[in-house]
Amino acid sequence: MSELAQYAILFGLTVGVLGLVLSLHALARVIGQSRAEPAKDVPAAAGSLSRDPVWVRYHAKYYGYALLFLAFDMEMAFMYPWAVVYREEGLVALLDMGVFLAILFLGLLYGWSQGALRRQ
Amino acid sequence: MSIVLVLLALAIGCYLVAVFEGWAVHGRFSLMRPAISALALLGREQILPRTPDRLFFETGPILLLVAGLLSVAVIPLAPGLIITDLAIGALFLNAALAYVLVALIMAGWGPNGAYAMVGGWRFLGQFIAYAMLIVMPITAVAMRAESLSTTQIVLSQAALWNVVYQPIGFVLFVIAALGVAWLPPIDLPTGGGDLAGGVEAEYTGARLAVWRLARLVIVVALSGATVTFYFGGWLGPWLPGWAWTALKTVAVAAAMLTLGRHLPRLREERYLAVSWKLGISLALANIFLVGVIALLVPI
Amino acid sequence: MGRDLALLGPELLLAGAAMLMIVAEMARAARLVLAIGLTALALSTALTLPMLDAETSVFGGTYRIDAIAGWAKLILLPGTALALLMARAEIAGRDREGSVYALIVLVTLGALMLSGAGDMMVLVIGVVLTGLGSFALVAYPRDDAATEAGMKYLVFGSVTGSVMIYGLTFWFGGAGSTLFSELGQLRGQTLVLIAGLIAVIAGLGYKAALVPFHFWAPDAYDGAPVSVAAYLSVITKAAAFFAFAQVLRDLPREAGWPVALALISAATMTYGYLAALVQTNLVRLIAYSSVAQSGYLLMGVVALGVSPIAVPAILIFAAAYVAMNLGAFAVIMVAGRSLADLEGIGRSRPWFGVAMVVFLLSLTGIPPLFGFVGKVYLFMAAVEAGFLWLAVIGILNSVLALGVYLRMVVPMYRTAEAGAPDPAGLPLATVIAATAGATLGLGVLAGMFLP
Amino acid sequence: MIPELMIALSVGAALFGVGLYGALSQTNLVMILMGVELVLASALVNTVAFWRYLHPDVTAAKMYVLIVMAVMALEMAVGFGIAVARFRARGSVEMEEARELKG
Amino acid sequence: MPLLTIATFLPILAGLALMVLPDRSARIAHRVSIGATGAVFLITLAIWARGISPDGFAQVEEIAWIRAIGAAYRLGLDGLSLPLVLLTSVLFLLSAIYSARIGERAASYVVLMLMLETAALGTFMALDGLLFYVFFEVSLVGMYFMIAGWGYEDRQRAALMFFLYTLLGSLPLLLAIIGLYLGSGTFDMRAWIDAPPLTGIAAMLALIAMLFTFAVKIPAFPVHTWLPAAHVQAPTAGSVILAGVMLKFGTYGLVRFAYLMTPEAFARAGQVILAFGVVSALYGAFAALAQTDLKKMIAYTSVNHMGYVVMGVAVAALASDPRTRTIGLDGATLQMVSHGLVTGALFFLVGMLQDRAHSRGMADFGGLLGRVPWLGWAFVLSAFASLGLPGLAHFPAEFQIFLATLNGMPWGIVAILAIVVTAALYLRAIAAVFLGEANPKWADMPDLDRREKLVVVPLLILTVLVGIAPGWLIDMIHTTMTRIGG
Repeated sequence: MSELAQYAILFGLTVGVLGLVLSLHALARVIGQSRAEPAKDVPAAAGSLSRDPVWVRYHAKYYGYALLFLAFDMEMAFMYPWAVVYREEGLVALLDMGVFLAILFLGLLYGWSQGALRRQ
Repeated sequence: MSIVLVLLALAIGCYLVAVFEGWAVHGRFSLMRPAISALALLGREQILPRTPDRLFFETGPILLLVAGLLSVAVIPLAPGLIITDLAIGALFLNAALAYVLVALIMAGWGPNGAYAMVGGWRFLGQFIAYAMLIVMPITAVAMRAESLSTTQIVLSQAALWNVVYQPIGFVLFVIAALGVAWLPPIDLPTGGGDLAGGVEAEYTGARLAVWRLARLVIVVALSGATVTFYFGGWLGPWLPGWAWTALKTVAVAAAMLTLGRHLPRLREERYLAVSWKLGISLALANIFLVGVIALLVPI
Repeated sequence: MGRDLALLGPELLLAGAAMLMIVAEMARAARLVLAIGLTALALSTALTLPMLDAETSVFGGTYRIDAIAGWAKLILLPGTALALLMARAEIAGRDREGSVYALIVLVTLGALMLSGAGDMMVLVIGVVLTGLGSFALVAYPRDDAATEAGMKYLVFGSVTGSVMIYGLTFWFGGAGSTLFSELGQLRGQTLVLIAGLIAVIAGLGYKAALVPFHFWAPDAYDGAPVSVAAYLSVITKAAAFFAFAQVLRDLPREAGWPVALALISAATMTYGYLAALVQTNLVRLIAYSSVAQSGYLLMGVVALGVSPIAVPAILIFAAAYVAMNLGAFAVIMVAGRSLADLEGIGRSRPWFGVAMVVFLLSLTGIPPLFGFVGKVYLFMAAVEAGFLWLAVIGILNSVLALGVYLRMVVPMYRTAEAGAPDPAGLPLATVIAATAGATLGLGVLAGMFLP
Repeated sequence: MIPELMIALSVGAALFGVGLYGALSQTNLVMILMGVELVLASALVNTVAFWRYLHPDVTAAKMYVLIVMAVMALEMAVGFGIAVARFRARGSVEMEEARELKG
Repeated sequence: MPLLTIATFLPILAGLALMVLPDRSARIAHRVSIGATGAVFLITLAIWARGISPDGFAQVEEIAWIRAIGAAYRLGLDGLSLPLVLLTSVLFLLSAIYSARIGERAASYVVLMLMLETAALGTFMALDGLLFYVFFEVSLVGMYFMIAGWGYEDRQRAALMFFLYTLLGSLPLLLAIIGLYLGSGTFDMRAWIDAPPLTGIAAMLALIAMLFTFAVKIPAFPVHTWLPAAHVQAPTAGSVILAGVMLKFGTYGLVRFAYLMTPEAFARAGQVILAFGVVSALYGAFAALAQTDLKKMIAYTSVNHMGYVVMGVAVAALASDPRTRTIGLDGATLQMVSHGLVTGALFFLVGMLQDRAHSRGMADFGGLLGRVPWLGWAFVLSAFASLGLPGLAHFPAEFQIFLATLNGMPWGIVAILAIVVTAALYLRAIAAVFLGEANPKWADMPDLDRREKLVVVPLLILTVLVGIAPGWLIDMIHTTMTRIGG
């Protein structure tokens, strides 16, 4: 199977999901009825109505991790190609990546020591 | 042909998992239960919360289902019995799973409800915690297989399953998988206890059905991935390959569903702290260890 | 492999030292961090010495070990050591002190990569490494001004950097290689050449604070700690010009890009001095004046490929610029950030006064100081490349320069109310002595060392 | 000229245009960084297109892509780091409100 | 022994030594200053004794410097530079003696003086274009700080004006030097002189650049306006150095660079240059006539006298007859020396007067000749020398210049009118200050003391010597000028 065909299948799968969902909705329309009643559509908030829209700034107390994550996640892009050829390259690859991982780990430790891994 | 078979297997798997989850949660083992629930859900009222972000609200569950299905697409049931045998299968799995986060954030944002919103943001924190633990153990697996193709990964475990070869990676992967599928004890995004369903809180009717289905697919996908990466996939004596995969997958799913029930729930920042401070250290050590072993013992 | 690593000795040593510094910083041992940094810089300089005459490259031509890279190290490494001392004088005892030192060393590592870049990838890495470190350094104090400076610096840097990355892809498309040595392939593909060149001018011109990419410079310098401003104004800027030299020397001189650069050069020096003339904040004044100095350095870039002394000109003036600008900033650290703070400093601190005069005259280009020698080389290179008009503009701008710098010299010898000045401390005195010595002595001696 | 290449380059140019416009027109630091990401993405599109259609045997292009991706991530990390510091110092990441330093 | 190098760098080394001395009191500083300048004076005498060579430069000292671009450390002498070197060492020695009274920041003052001496000697002896420019500019910085630090009431502005003017003026020279370098591939001035590297339009551009520079330095009309301001505000020794030595940079450069390195262009532009010379001479004289401030008046006579020098050089370039050319150049060079001696003496005397009276206005004085005869007669003698009285220093010089002008370019002789004006203005000044009714305010003004006599008398002796027996000086100059002019 060519690469393109494989991705076509995956795309088809996505479209299929859409179809499935639509048909489920249609089914629901058929077997069930919705009745419009006041206050039924209030979002769950322990019974009280929230005054403002909830789309406000949310204090993500884990942003220290998030910043580290951005860097770490991308570093992994370098690791996949390396992992695939690892056994061919042997010791050299181990040393290369050993240095890379050591630096990565050092970065983590540094962030830790500076209080990045903390609920801010 | 294989596509249909895999999808069929997936459907059965999902149903089994649903049955099993019902047993684990409610203590009642009933084969009919999930079907009845699904029908009931479809028959119930569909309520659209006031002033929602309609696009996000509707797309959330669909995207979740797509993400689950795409991750299933690269999991081999048996040699040749796979939807798409991509050369970068493991990486693709990773990419597909990343959309779980997007789906949850969308679903949390969409209904303009406080609980859903908090749930979505919690899941973001959870994502930051587990994402590296998905990526790093897979790297170690790929090192041994010299390929990112899931089929190759299974074949590389002919001599020894990865669960023995790299147990640290296995444990980390499972913990991360619990996070992806927000299974207990890491299920605060939809925390029944304090958020009244969190992200799920505003979904009703068909939307909730899709949502639940998607969640089941994700659980199956993760179990399948665990089996592929660590339990040698279809490898096994006597039985045909597909059966082994199915059996193992259901077993892993069952284990994942039961295990966490007995542990106290984990707040997302505890999860973050543990996975970054301990988890990533271990994951790096895992990669290094696997590297050394792969050089010393060429199996 | 082994050969490559041996040739990379200075860089590897510096990288290793940076890691060690980070480890020491985790233990909050700031003095140790500083000591490691200074030692590594000294050793790294020593390692560079035997490689000055090298004309080779490592990693398949992507990283050049040649005269530019060698001399660049000789300029940048000691300059960084002095900047470290200045930072010590300014932030000793503050929170996360060691992090600043480690960042400075890392940024210098990026600067070395820029000056040895033989490939687009190394160039990009160099730009990003210097950029990211610098943003963090500028925002280090975390107060209103510093974060504002950091934010502006970041926005400019990331936009120009990304534009450069985009533009470089065209060179790859046109030349079929990411190596700069293959840029000759672009001959005839004018559009591709121009597209990439504009991008490179944006990316490196931002680092070098060329008009019109200079807006960040005064704000960033003003908001940052003075020592960081001093560091950024010399090391990353000099590195940008070394990178210019590495990139453009193999580029076919067609489509009139030298003329375009010459126009930028003229605009930069004129604008820089004009803007400096009206400043009362010393840091901003020096910032604008260093914008103008970039214009002079660009004269050397304009002559690349035609005049054999273009590269020596860039190197010499960069060395001079590092010495005199660092020195001037060091005196500002002693005196204060406002022009009024200079009042009478020539009387109350005669030695620093003399040093400041030396720096400012050198910046103006008065012989026999180092800055003059550099400018002569630049003028010669420009004239030789056929840009007489640019040399004339450069010389005319020396008059504006004089106005700018005399605005600082004149109040220094006005009598101010007496008051015992605070002692300046050993690190700063060392920096000022070293830079003043270099500015005074190297102008005469530079010629003897050059090939 | 290869039509696919032209299409890909056009997509890249469009991304570049949108990104640059965004980066230059937005006043919120985070939005500016988004624009920068788009510009970088356009560089990725371009590189891959040139590699695929003009120079398929040049592996350096793939490396360039990886490096650009790393640049994207790191720039964001540092960018958000500074945004956070700014937010703490000032309570806003609007460029328009950054007027302390001038002259 | 490299006497030239020793002479050049001895002063600055003495200055540096003084800077690191633990005791930098005024006494020590002035001792160092007098010692160093005295030693330099002796060394220059030794250099003189070694003599010069009729064909090219003598006593050349050369060390490789910037090999890549052919710049080297080269010093040497000929009949044009040796008299100026001698003049420099004499004037600096006398200035050092005169300044021994200054107590305010004496050490810095002395260091600046010594730096200036190094710069001046270096400028006259440099045989390398780049080196010349370096010394040329260093003198500028030294003089700026001297005026700014030790001048009179409005010194900051005057210093700034001086600096701006002369720096702006000297930058074109740099371009010209670069042009000469690119034409020849070396910075060796001997090579430039032997084979002028530029021709045509390039040569003309270079010439214009050089002329601009030297015109500012000389100073010639209309770029002379910095001079009165700088002179009035400068400390006395500064004025002496400025007028006696630094103005000669301009005329020296005019001959050494413009005349010798771009000869064709110079000849083509000769009429214009001559015109500038004539106008400068006339303008200087008339402007001096309008002054009531003694120092300003003398400053303007400098413009006048230097105008004659320009005339001499221009005529030499225009004339076809080698004899006329030689006479013109001889006269111009001798005029430089004479002007240094005479104007030096005049500035010293005005400075002494100002020290006593704190005023320079002619109207403030009267009948001082009886009160302070030494000062008075010295001034009268110097003034007569300055107006060109036969038997005194300016006469042989101006005589030769006018002779050459008459032979070569007769219209230029109109400048002789300036001599009349000069005579008038000096007589007026003498009458106002030293003759007439004595102003009772100065009844107890002291006459020159021993130190002051020591400063003035040698200059007066030299003035007379050059006036009545200029042979020893003219021979030296002539040796070189016959070669150049012929």
